[in-house]
Amino acid sequence: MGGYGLYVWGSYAMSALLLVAELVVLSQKPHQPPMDPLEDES
Amino acid sequence: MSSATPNQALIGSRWFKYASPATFYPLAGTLAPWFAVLSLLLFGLGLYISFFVAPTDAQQGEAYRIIFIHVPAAWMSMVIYLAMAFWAGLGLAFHTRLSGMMASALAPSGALFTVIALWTGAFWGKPTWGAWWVWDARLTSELLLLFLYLGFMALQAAIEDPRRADRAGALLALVGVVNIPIIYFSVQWWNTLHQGASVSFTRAPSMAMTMLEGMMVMSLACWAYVFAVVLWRVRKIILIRERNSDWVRQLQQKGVL
Amino acid sequence: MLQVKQLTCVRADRPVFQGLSFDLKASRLMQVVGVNGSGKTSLLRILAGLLKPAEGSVSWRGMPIEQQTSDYSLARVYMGHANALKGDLSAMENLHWACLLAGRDPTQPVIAEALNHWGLNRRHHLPLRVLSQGQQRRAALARLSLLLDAKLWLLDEPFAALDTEAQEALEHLIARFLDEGGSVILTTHQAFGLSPRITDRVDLDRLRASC
Amino acid sequence: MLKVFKALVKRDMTLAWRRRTDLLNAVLFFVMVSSLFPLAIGADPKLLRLIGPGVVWVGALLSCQLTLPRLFASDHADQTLEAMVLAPTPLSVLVLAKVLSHWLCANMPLVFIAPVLGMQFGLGPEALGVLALSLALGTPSLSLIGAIAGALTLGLRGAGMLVALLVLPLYCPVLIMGCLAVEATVSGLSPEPYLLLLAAFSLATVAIGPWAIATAIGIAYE
Repeated sequence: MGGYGLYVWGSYAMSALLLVAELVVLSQKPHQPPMDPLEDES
Repeated sequence: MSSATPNQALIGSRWFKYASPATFYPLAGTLAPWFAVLSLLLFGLGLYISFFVAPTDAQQGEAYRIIFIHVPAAWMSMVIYLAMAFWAGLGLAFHTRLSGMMASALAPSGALFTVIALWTGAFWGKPTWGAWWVWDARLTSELLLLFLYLGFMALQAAIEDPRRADRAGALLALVGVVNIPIIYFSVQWWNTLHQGASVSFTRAPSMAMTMLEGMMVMSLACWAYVFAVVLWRVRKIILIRERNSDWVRQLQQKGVL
Repeated sequence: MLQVKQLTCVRADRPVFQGLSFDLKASRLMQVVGVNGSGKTSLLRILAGLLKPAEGSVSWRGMPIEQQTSDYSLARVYMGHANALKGDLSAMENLHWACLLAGRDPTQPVIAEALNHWGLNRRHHLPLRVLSQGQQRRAALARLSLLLDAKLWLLDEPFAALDTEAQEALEHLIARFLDEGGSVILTTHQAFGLSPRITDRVDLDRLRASC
Repeated sequence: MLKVFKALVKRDMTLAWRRRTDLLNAVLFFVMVSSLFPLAIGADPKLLRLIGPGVVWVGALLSCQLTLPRLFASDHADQTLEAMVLAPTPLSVLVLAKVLSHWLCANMPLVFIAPVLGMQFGLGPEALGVLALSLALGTPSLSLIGAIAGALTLGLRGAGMLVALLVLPLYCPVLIMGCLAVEATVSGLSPEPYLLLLAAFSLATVAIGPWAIATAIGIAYE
């Protein structure tokens, strides 16, 4: 990479990392907003 | 303008059939995997072109290969904001709940691509201009675009009631989209007038045919990726927002979720 | 005058009441009853135009209230739980502004007379925050005496925290308004002198939506 | 319509006058922020003259944005804003009156004090004049854009901080044009193009702003 390896791989690695991180965050179970306690009684 | 009547009138027309979350949910479910596969293929092709086919640049040597991720990411960050403003305007005008969800689904991806553009921009600036952060006109407006995204997401996070969050975010997106050209040109003026600023990006390296192709393919790959991610995220938002409606309960009973 | 069709109110994705319809004629007194949280305040806010109903429509003289601008705004007077007055301004300034905003322009003596009628004789020019809670409530009610030319009063718990003397004064005022052809929709828990004059009752508990 | 407009401006001015300590705080904030920079950067006159316009403009921008949440928050808290939403006069007219009174009470003092602060940075009389003029032309759009953010964040926790986050990117064009105007005079060029742009931007926001603010208030009340 003609001595620029750090910069080229650095940018591609970070981009890949960010894209994968977005997929991981998306695949987590959606956090259920606090259920209204009255819901189950009525 | 009460929220019920315009929907009935519009839903009748075929094109708006997918305006209701219930019908859009399965459609998004089928489309998302296709876009995911498409984006993988395109990324593979794009990376191949950018690393093996494109010739080394005369002046910058190998460092310019960062352009194949930097420019598509910058384009995407702008396109996603415009898409967000489009859905926002639609949601405000027609009171369709789905548009608000689309806008909220687009925002994180837009912010992500802005960060990628800034990061790769800095990594490109270091070898070629010797500084991690170059106060170039485009990079600066990219930074301001990131602030607009963060403002949008912060506003939506601060409001509990989802309806109000959508509509408030929508108005902010519209105000933002009106201001983007103004921000861009004022930053452009600011850059050219402050002679002190170092060399700007305007002198892009000469575009060999293959380089342009590489960038095109990578942009399409980003497009497909964004479609897949946004459809996936909008499905999650629909489930959270519609948890009280019966079609979601049926899905839960069928054990699909 | 006021037509309401199939009104449904939803709060935090949970339906509160459904299918409410009625047609209110001139000089009618409607009482809205229901337990706390049954949507009484939400109903009044929907009728006033502050809150959008999930379904159904509210029309004034045949026109949905969202589409028309000044006609309904001039005809309707809405009073919520809060006094809606600025603590830093005096009673006189507050009332003058409130009436100007409602499209009227009463002169100083007219406002002074209304304030005296409500027992705030020597306190016209004091900043409201120095007055007691009861006196501030009277200043808010004095606004009604200045808006007798309206057509519809929407009063949310008007008798709350009122001493008997103020309660009687308010009852006389409402009676006078009804006689002049106006109609009133109010919510209240306590019994009040005008019970014989109630013409319509809406019980939101009966309309509680099946969750 | 005009009567109600004038009455609302007068009402808000009396309200602000009765709470003038708040306004004084905002102006003191402006003075203090601007005086911090020489301490931080040192007293080299040439350097100070260079950063002078920028510091004064950023100080004005921050102190204007400091007083914004109060514009609607107090009316929202004691529900007088509801009466305005229900009034026959269009909400955008009322909102314009409120923003005008905010501009007169909060921003005009900044315009008068800015030249005094400019002296701290060794700016010439002509530059100080352009500084005040650019502030006078730029602050209306600051108030209007800030009012949009204020209306969007009605009744939210931490609205003050949120307004800053929403508003600062949108303030950049005004900040850039304002500083360029003063720098042009310092370096002998004519500041006219920038002042005209500032005025154009303010006029545009006066045209679109009230509609956006009224819509934002409507959204908060739906």
